[in-house]
Amino acid sequence: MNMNYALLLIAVPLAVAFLQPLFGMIGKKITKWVTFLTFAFNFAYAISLLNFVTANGPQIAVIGNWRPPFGINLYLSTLSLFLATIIYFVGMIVSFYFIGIKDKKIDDKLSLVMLLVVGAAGAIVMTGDLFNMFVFIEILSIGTAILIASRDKGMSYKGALKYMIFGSIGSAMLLFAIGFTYGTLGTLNLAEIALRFHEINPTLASFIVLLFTGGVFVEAELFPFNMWVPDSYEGASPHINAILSGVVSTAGIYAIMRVFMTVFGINIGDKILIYGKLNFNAILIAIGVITTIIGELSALTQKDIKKILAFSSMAQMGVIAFAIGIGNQTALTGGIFHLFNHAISKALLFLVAAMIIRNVGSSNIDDMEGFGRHNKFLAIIFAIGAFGIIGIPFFNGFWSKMYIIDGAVMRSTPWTYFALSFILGAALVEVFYYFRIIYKMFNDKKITTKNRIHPFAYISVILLAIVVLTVGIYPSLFSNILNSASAGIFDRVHYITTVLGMGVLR
Amino acid sequence: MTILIWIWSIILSISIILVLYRCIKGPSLPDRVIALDMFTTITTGLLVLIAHFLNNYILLDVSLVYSLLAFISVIAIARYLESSKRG
Amino acid sequence: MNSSNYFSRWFFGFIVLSLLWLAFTFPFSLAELYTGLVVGAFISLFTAKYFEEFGISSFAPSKILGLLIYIPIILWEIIKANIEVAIIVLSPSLPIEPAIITAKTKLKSDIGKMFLANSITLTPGTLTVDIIKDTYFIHCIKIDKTDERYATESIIGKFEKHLRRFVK
Amino acid sequence: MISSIFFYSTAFVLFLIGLFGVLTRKNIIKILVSLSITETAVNLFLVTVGYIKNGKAPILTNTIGSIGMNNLKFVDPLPQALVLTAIVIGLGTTALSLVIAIKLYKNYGTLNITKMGGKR
Amino acid sequence: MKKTEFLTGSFIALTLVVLLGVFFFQALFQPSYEGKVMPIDNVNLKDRVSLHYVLKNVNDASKYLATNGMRYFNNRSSVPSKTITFGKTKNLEEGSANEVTSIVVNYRGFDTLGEVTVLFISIIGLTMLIGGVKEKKLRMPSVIVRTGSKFLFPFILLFGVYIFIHGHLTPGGGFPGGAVIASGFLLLLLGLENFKFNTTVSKVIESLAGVTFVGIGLVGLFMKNSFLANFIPTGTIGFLYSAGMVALIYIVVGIKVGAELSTGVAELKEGNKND
Amino acid sequence: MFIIGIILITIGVIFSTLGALGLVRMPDLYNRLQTSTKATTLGAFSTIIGVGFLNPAWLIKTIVIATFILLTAPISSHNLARASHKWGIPLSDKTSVDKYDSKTGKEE
Amino acid sequence: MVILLYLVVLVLAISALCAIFTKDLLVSVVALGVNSLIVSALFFLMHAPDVAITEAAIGAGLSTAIYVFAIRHTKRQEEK
Repeated sequence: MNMNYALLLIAVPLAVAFLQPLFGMIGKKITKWVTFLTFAFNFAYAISLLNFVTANGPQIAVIGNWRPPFGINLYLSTLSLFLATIIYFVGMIVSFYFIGIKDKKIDDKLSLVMLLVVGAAGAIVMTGDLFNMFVFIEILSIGTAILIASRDKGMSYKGALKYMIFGSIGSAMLLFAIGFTYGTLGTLNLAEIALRFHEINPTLASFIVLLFTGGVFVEAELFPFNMWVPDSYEGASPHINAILSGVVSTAGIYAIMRVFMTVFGINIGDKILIYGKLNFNAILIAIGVITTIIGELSALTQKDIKKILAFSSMAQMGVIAFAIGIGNQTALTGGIFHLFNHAISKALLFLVAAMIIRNVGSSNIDDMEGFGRHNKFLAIIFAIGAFGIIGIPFFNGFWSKMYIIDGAVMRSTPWTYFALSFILGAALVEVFYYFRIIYKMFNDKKITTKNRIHPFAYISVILLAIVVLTVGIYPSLFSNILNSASAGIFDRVHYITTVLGMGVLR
Repeated sequence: MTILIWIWSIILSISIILVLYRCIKGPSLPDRVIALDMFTTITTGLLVLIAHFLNNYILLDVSLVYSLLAFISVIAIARYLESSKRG
Repeated sequence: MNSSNYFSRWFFGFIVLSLLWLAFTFPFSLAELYTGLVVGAFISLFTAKYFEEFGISSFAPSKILGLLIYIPIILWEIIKANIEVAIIVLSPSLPIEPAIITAKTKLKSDIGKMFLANSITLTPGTLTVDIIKDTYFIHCIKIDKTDERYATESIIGKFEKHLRRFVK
Repeated sequence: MISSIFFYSTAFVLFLIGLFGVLTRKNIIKILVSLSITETAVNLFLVTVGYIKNGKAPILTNTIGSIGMNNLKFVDPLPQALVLTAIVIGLGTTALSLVIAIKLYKNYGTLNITKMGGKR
Repeated sequence: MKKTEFLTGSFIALTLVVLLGVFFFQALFQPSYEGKVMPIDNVNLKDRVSLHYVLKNVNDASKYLATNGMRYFNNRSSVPSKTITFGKTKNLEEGSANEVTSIVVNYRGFDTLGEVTVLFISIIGLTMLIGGVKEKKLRMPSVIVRTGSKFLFPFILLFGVYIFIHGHLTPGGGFPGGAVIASGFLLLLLGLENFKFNTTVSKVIESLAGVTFVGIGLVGLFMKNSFLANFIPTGTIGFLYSAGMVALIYIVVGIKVGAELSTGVAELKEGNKND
Repeated sequence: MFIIGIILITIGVIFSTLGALGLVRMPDLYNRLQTSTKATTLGAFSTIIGVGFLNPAWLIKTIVIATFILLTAPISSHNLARASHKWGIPLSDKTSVDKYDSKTGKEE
Repeated sequence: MVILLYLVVLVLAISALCAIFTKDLLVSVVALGVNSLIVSALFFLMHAPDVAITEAAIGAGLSTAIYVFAIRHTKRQEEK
């Protein structure tokens, strides 16, 4: 199998996106179908590559016949392809849902932007070059802002503007980090940086880490840079929110994992000192805990279902950051697993919420009282998604959270237990507010519904629900993929030798 | 030659300071726009001069861009001004 | 307005743009010439409609000669007027008597009016504020008489007779 | 020629001015102007990373003649390539943000972010 | 009340900014431990990967890296290289005289594809969101501006084409060239009172140019087994017809960027009542 | 050639500064436009041509640049003057006649 | 030359401050234009002609025009 053909995963969405205006002249419906088919192709191709990579170990794809570290390369490991598969899957489902909703004039452009956002997220999880990652992060953030603003309401523009401002500051900081890295090491290739990052003066190194933080935390919805989350999620259409939480934050978390753990090498073994005092694991744990607490508590006070789900999504990101901060393999496996669960369940929840909002005509949960009596099916599917996120036993979230707790206990320092207690407390809050929504839905009350729902929407939701249930019942379905993915994060030597060639470390 | 460079740069510095003064103080907006226009013209000359000192022929392309394009921003602002009310 | 047909204008654009291309890529080589011809023909195809008033007849020797004569005249006027303004600026009392006056031109075409206005604007001391039909509104920094005929003679006259050799 | 400390300092000062503007201004367009300044500062910083005293512009010409391992006269071209990308990205961001600002003004009748309350 | 709030806000922002500034300068100038720091005034190309871009010996360097391993990173300059002479050296691995262009288009061409996409997506977003904004008519331009913009437009267009065709020899390239072309259209938009920019045509041009770019990449993938690989002979350095696919890509990029930016500017000026 | 070039550059630099001085000293906007932009145009023009004389191989390109400056500078300053007048920037007290003011009303 | 360089940087800082602190948005845009222009000249001095040409065409030309159009669609003065 020639790995260079993996470039098609990125090139095909781009080419189709460039052609999309021409398709749009023929008909709006065609653009939606083209988007869906592209994602389906990418999904199938990514799965076949994933099988190959899981069997044969990580591979690289070179661009322009320039070998790394001189040219840009793609790094195709189990983790990247697994996340890419998730991303394409969510994109596929959302674009399928998108076919079903009523046509608007801007739909051809919207499906184009969707294509580019998902394509760029796929590129972020595969690329092996720092600046290339920056470029694709920019595509991602601009596209996301357009998607948020596309609902054409005052709120949505406000959310988009906030996102743009945070994104711009983040990208400026990212560029500073790139400048410092290149200035000292003279390279932009992630593997070479990983090989030689210890040569940098610690003060400067910690500063680079700080600046990098600013760049990727915006996408990953983590604490100091997540002020945009409530406004943007409230402003955007709910099916766009599915992309936001399923695709964008996945890409952001991947960037944190790959760059912080593999490239900068911040784990228990060799910690980087920030001005001689702090260690970055503790900071990541603290950020995770703060994000989770803020997210869950704010979700508790909200009435708007989109905002509740938004804050919940932020909280899950906090949990994943906590898992990364713990830093052993069990916790990291749990983190990746939780990322998967979150992407699928949140996409499910947002899509169902979209259908409910469309049916009820309001996004306030008080207006949804009695919806479950009216449309039992949708309410049950919503409950499945909610159980998946909360981690009720025998749903998918349960297993990933168990992994994370297991990892935290294995670390067994008082500081970790302290943090863990907060995470668990926050999880209880989560249980409370999700059950409140479900309870309200099944309340006895007459309700009038407005719009019919397209069968495509049902199909996409059912597909997601099936995935949630399957993973809940057979959690070992992905276990070898997850294990090799988290092992890949830790194995810096393997990463470096794969990219730069076997003889490098001699 | 070195003395000449010094003299030229001192004289140009004076002119830049004067333009900057008008740019900061300028009672009305058009005054500042004049300052912008003047900055572009002075810079065009300056860039050609620097290209000479760096002894690089192809650097002239940059000043060509300046001479052709810099006035467009001035025209944009002027067209804005002439079709809007003051205040 | 359309004094010449499309082909003639295209040809004018083709020649002028190709020559300009050679000036851009100064050290002459055959490759540049070929590229220049292709690019010039191509761009001129799209922009020929903006070359009003021009055409093959613009290459008549008398017109080119007119242009060549005009250039040193305008340069000399610019220098002369610049020195006058320099004296005004440097004198401590700032002896100015500004006024906006009118003047009339005999030039018919837009391009001629533009060249005339640009010449007036380029010579310091005078600045074209607006043109309405054939009336020029000129801001002068120092003027003795605000009479229209005087202005027409003293400001416009010196450029107009040379300009008429190559534009209408 | 001049030392690169000078350029580093300029870039940082410019960046800090821009950041200050982003943090304190209330008007959207003012914030966007500040962001543009920040971007400019970052570009300046990146170019400085590749700046070499007494270097030459990284273009091979007649006057430079030839280049080899022993006569490396060029400044570092790679940061300049990065800056090219960054400038274009900045333009795209600016254009999009301005359209969003226009639409916000149409919706709320103001450009002041603190006054944009309520759902519309 | 309002004033104190503003003052505290400014004060906090100022403190934050100053703190960040202190961090900057500490990271740059006062390293407290051993290790590599940012080079100030002693930048050496031999420490950086761009050495091979300048000397155009990347293929040699990859071979050297594969056989010598870690020794390469300790001494990059031990890779064999030859002297490149303007107008004489032939058939290099990459043939453009402008090193920045060679990096932007060839060595890191994938970035450029992403960059083009950024511009594309933001202009698409612009045209999408501008719907509902009415045009505010400008006043009639004077004869001078009208005639002047008509007169200068062809020259600006020619200059834009010159910049992107000569991207591999002189400064500039697809992006500035496209911007210059867009400036020409901007001049027409400002100077002519009834100039209508045809967005449909520009959209088609832009789409086709974008697909051509990806198509060039795919041709590389199928012919040379790698995306965006150069499949055209590179010629003699310094000549117009040299540098392989660099000129091709820059022409495509120039046309695409020109069409895109002109669309963006036209839409921003005129608004779009219909959508 | 060399001497001519140096003389031209010196003239150009001096005229640039004079233009800037005019920008500061003049009482109202129109007079500032008068002295500043045009004097600077001559300054830039002769600087550029002067450089062309210093390196004779550059002469053609410098002439192209200078021509473009001569073509573009008056258009922008004319438009600026017209815009300021329509916008209502007052003329200075020393102005004796303003014939444009009465006409502008009729045009609309 | 060195004097000129210091001065250029002074102009840079002052125009940036002016862009941020003025009340009139168009003045702010003009100051941004000056800033772009001067930065472009600085790039030129730092032997980066490609960057300078791009910044001149994009930053000083198109960017200003885009801002002006946006202000035309909104409001010119910054309100209290």
